[in-house]
Amino acid sequence: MQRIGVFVCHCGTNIAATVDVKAVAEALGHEPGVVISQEYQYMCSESGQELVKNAIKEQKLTGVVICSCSPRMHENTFRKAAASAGLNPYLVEIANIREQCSWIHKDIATATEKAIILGRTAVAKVHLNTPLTSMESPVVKRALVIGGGIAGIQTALDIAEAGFDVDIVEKNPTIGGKMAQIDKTFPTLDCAACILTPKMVEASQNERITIHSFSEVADVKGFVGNFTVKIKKKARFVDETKCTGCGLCTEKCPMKKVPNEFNMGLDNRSAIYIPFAQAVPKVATIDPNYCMMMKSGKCGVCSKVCSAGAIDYKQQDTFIEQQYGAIVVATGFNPIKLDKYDEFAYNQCPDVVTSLELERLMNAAGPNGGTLLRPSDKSHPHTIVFVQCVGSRCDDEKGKPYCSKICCMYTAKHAMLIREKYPDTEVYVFYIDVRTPGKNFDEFYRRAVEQYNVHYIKGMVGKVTPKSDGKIDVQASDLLAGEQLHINADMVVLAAAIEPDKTARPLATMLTTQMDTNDFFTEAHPKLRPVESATAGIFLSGACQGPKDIPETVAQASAAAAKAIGLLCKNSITCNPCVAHSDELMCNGCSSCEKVCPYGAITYVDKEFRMPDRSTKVRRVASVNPAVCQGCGACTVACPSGAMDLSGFSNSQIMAEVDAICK
Amino acid sequence: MQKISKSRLYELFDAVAAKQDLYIPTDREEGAAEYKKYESGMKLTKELNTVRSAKDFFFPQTENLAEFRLEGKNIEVKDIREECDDFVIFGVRACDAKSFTILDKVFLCEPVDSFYKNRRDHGTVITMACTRPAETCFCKTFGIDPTVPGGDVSCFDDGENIFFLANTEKGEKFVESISAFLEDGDTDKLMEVQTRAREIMGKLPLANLSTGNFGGDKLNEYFNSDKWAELSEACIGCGTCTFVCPTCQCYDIKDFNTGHGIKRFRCWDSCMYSDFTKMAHGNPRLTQLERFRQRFMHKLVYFPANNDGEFGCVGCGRCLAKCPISMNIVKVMKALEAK
Amino acid sequence: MQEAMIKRAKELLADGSVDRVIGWKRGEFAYDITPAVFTSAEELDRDFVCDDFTAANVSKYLVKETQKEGKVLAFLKPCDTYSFNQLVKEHRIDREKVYVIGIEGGPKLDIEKIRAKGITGILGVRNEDYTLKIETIYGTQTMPFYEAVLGKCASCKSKKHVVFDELIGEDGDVLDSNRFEMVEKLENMTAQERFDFWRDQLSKCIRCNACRNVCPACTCENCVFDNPKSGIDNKAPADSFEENMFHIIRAFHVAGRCTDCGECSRVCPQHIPLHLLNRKFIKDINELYGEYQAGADTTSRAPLTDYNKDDCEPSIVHERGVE
Amino acid sequence: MQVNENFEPVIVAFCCNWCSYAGADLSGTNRLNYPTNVKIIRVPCSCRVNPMFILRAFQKGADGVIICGCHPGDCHYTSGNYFTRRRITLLYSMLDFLGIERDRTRLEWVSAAEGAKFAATMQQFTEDVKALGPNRRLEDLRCRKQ
Repeated sequence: MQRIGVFVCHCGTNIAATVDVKAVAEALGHEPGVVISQEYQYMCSESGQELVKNAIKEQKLTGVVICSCSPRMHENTFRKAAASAGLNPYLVEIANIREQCSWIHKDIATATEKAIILGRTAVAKVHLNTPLTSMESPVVKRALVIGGGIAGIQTALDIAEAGFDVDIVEKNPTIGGKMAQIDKTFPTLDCAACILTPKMVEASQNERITIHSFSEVADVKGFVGNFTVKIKKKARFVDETKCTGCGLCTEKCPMKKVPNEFNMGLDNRSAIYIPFAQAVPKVATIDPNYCMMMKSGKCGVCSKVCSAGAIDYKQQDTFIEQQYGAIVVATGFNPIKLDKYDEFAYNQCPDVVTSLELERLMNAAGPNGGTLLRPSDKSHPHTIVFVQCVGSRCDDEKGKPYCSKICCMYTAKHAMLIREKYPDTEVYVFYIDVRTPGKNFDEFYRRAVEQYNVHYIKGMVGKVTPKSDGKIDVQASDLLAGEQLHINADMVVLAAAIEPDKTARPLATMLTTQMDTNDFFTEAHPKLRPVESATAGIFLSGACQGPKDIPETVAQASAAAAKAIGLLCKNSITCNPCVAHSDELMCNGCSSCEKVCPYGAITYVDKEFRMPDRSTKVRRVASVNPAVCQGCGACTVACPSGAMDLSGFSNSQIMAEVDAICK
Repeated sequence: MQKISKSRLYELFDAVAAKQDLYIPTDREEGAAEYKKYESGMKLTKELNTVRSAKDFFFPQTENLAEFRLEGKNIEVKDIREECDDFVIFGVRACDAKSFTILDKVFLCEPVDSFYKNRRDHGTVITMACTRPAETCFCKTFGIDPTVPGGDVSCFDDGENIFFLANTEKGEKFVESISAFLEDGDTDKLMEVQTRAREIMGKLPLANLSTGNFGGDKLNEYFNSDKWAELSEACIGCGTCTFVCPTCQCYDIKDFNTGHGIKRFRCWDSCMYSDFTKMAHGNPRLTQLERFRQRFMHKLVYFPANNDGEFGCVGCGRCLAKCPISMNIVKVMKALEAK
Repeated sequence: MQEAMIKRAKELLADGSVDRVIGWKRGEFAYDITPAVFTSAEELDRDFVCDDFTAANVSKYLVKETQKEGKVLAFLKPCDTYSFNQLVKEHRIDREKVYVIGIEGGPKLDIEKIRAKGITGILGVRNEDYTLKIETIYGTQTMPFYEAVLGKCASCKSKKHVVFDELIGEDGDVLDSNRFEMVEKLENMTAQERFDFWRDQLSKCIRCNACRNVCPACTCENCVFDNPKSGIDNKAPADSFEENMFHIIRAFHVAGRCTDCGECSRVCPQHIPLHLLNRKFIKDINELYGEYQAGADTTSRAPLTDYNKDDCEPSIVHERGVE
Repeated sequence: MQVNENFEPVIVAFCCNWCSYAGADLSGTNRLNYPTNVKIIRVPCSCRVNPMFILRAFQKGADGVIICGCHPGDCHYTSGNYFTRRRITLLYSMLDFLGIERDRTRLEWVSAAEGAKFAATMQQFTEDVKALGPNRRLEDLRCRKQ
């Protein structure tokens, strides 16, 4: 038999002025199971809590109903009080008679009547409450960072700094990501390599950081605090442990006509290569698609010149499996492919380049050693046209609906750098809007316009046509002047939209995290939890979550690290006990619940059941991982048999509340 | 015998309905008849029988038994029993009329079911002789002559007239009450109709079905028959057979919380259901085979064992027509007999 | 076709490809067939039937059958294959344990429609060039074949087998059916008319559970209406509300899973057009969330376990149709 | 239709814990009045609302049922309210198909910041239900108050 205590709070006059608290306590005292019903000035005060605790002990209460302010305010207070008096904290229910009663009603009679109904509803619910215990789940003190760009490096460094082991998985032969390809950064115009490469070195030298370069995540199992990840180390045909990075092999390799990815294919590299001088790890990699030894078995030069004996043409992909407590996704971005943009003649004319290609063209380590020359004839360009929003803010199928965010600023940077170095070069920028929110951003842009006389023209470029004399005709409209323009350009630079890396979507599936329609990872809450995914233990760093510039990326990387550290600091995680659970005897194993679970908390097991007639039957049944379940209840409605229920908000509890209200 | 011309029948109905509730079988839709409270203009069905049996009049699908209220620690019980008004059912077939005597054995033996008795006392059953039996009819198997139906009053149709014959005191009272409409009539044509109907009865596909191999003493012979597995294999465990059956009489008692009190009611239950007679320890019949066997053993063995050889079936054929998978007592009897 | 089926079943039994055959068994009369499992050539020869009355969808039996040892041969009509696929999708049937032979579908006949013509004492039914010759105790009667066709066959959605290991006869196409006509008609009525229509229909319900128990989508280990823990269990509609409740919740539970096989309405002893409730959901799903045919495949996401960020709001109910 | 001036409808509001329940609290904090007819049941997410609960409310004497959740895209559990939207749209459409008055059921997205919207929504919903009169088409007669 239930022994329920009801405690009605006056909240000074906040409640008592419009609700006859004595009448409420009196009326609720007659509800079935209620053995004590009291009112008090301030229930949340020390002495109010004392009242509750004493009643729990003296009356041997099995349930407590507090009629007071919103549970959002003091539910925890009263739960703790109950716990300290020896009552399971989940046997406490709050009737919200302040925010949802006394504060919104003026008439004492009707407000009192409503307060009684709300109290009665809480009593009806508490009758069905069950003691709930929070589960503890241990945390593996190691983090995985997926992606070794600036975001991944920063996150890894911060986590290592806090004293935790961290692994970076990078799909390319070196870490560094997009930032390594960038020449200068806005708005300070300092050299990207100068600030990035020390961090790369720091990461490689930090004894808590393990870098798995040329590797991919192959499989993810488990849940927050205890993920098991399978990492595929792709064969690079060079023994990482032996290679000294001397580079002799790359010099001697006879196959030198391989498009160089690092320079955006603007020059060539050898079949065995180190992406760039500051690569980390500085280890050579053989490209099996071009290596003559691999293709025809005739060569073997690299093997001959390697004094370390690191070359291994027979190397295979290997897999390692590792446990992690937290996973940070930092898969970054890529400029979109411009194959569909025939109007800009990107595929037709080598002097129409993307901004990232321009970065390489201007970089001292780039194909031209830092002198800006036209890719077609290596001549000095006198007129350069920049086209903004190529594929960004697009309604059509070709482009992306969002703003890529970084293009306005890097274009101002490019324009400024060109005007600085080549004052005889005229620079035109065609834009829809110039967006410069950010510290010193607008000043930076204005410098480009005012100090460097870059021609900013609001308008769209309609058509880019390569001409027979090697020049490029840029046909555009000037919206402010209201006229059509033809610019005789030497080069055209397209600010291509950026998109998440292609590896992001299969990864999201493995991680059971969510993505938006553009394949950016979705944060758990756009304002309050911007660096966490909705899946516990998975954090988001950098542009994989949305377009970002370097300062924002680094900030988010550190924030994601902080969140991961917060998790790794714990020895175990206390789970919310109000989670779903499946009654295996009723479960059909139909998978409906699994499909609506946003957290991947539901798995299926084949289980043997002893039937009432003593036969046995193996059935597929759902099993909820309470450490992963967040308690939304989506599964409970998806389940046709009612096998799935939610602790703390069970079907019977909610129906009891409905009954009590409608009575 | 006293008769009324069919052309005046509805006049008679109007007069009867003016005094008490009269129920007649009428078409709900093409091919489906049901008993409905008579109102002027309503027509008798041409169907042989109603989809639901006539047992509903005495043993309705749900029925409130009591009400009580909880107030603190007090329970206040309210007796809701009250005398029902007199009513008349017209057009009951011989099989359904026979089913009442079977239900009587269950509900009127000690302790008497006062709810059933109340309705039985106040209801007058007027039967109608069959002239056009269906292929699913096998009442003859259970010793019923559908051309001479039972009930308080038996009616016979010779094509032009309806003849009334009182069988009970209640019946006599009823015939008396409508005497103004009746006149003496010549039964020659009626005899002809009856003879023809009996001839057809003899030619029905199930005419030779017999209960000879069944009865109260056959428990050991059939209970462990390996036929049950095959027979029950396709049974989907619904309650169609039970609920259209005029003799099935099992019910469950439940409480319903209205929010301002508890209503205790009974409702039909089916031994085909997995939660039938579910008790604290579970269900005594765990498999559909056991549940299926229960229903037919009850009708063919257990019921006669406890009721002087009376079988729990009247051969109305409703289950033959309505079972979703066409499994029925006839197939069961034939299979068990085949050995 | 029946002969070909028996022949093939015997072959597969004989060479050990299958251990059992699920099909239909002849009854006492011309029309009262029963789904049955056959294990021998003798049984097949004696009892196996496939004719104008073998409308019963046997796919649900395979839930039980595939929990047993060995392999089952199932003869599935086009509509049955949808149910079968849906059950495979929901992990209720072990596909590996079934050998599916697709057979030609209906139209199958409804004995109740023959009876409704006043034809009784039925001894035999023959289809002679789409005229039914019905042998009765009271002489031979005739009626047009199409007037006796089952409701579910009259609005057939597909002659295509969505799954099979082998076919006897030809495979057909998905049909452009008129199956939503009645739903539309109801949608165009006033709310009062709709209410009256359904009250009239659902008040006939005797809660025999035939619709639920025959439904291939209703394979719950324990139905909420049988489970006292669910809080909504009941055995009989004690009030008109409970009639509504049962049928609304049942339709909701099978929404997005119902293949529109029509068995619910076929077996209803009271002729309640229950399929209209399921079709309403199907029609709404098609119109609001894109065409979806449950059972057409085993991989697609069901409409109720899926969403689109720009799905319509429930207020669309106010915006369309008739109040 | 019978119009009873004294008719006070019973209205059950299911509010998700994170947005709408907080929105209801906010309308209290801002002292925004809405009728006492509305009684709130707190659920973790609008997707916890089972159609059974809605029917149960009507059975036991509710005259209107409203579900409130986070705006689409803002669900605390990221996708819960998207499922709610489909389920509830279909359920309401089915109730409409059965001839149940459309204005007895509603779904509104109310954020934690929309105290005023919460109060206005409840005000309007109560008026709409009042105009419809007592629930007769989806009630359980046994539960009708004498």
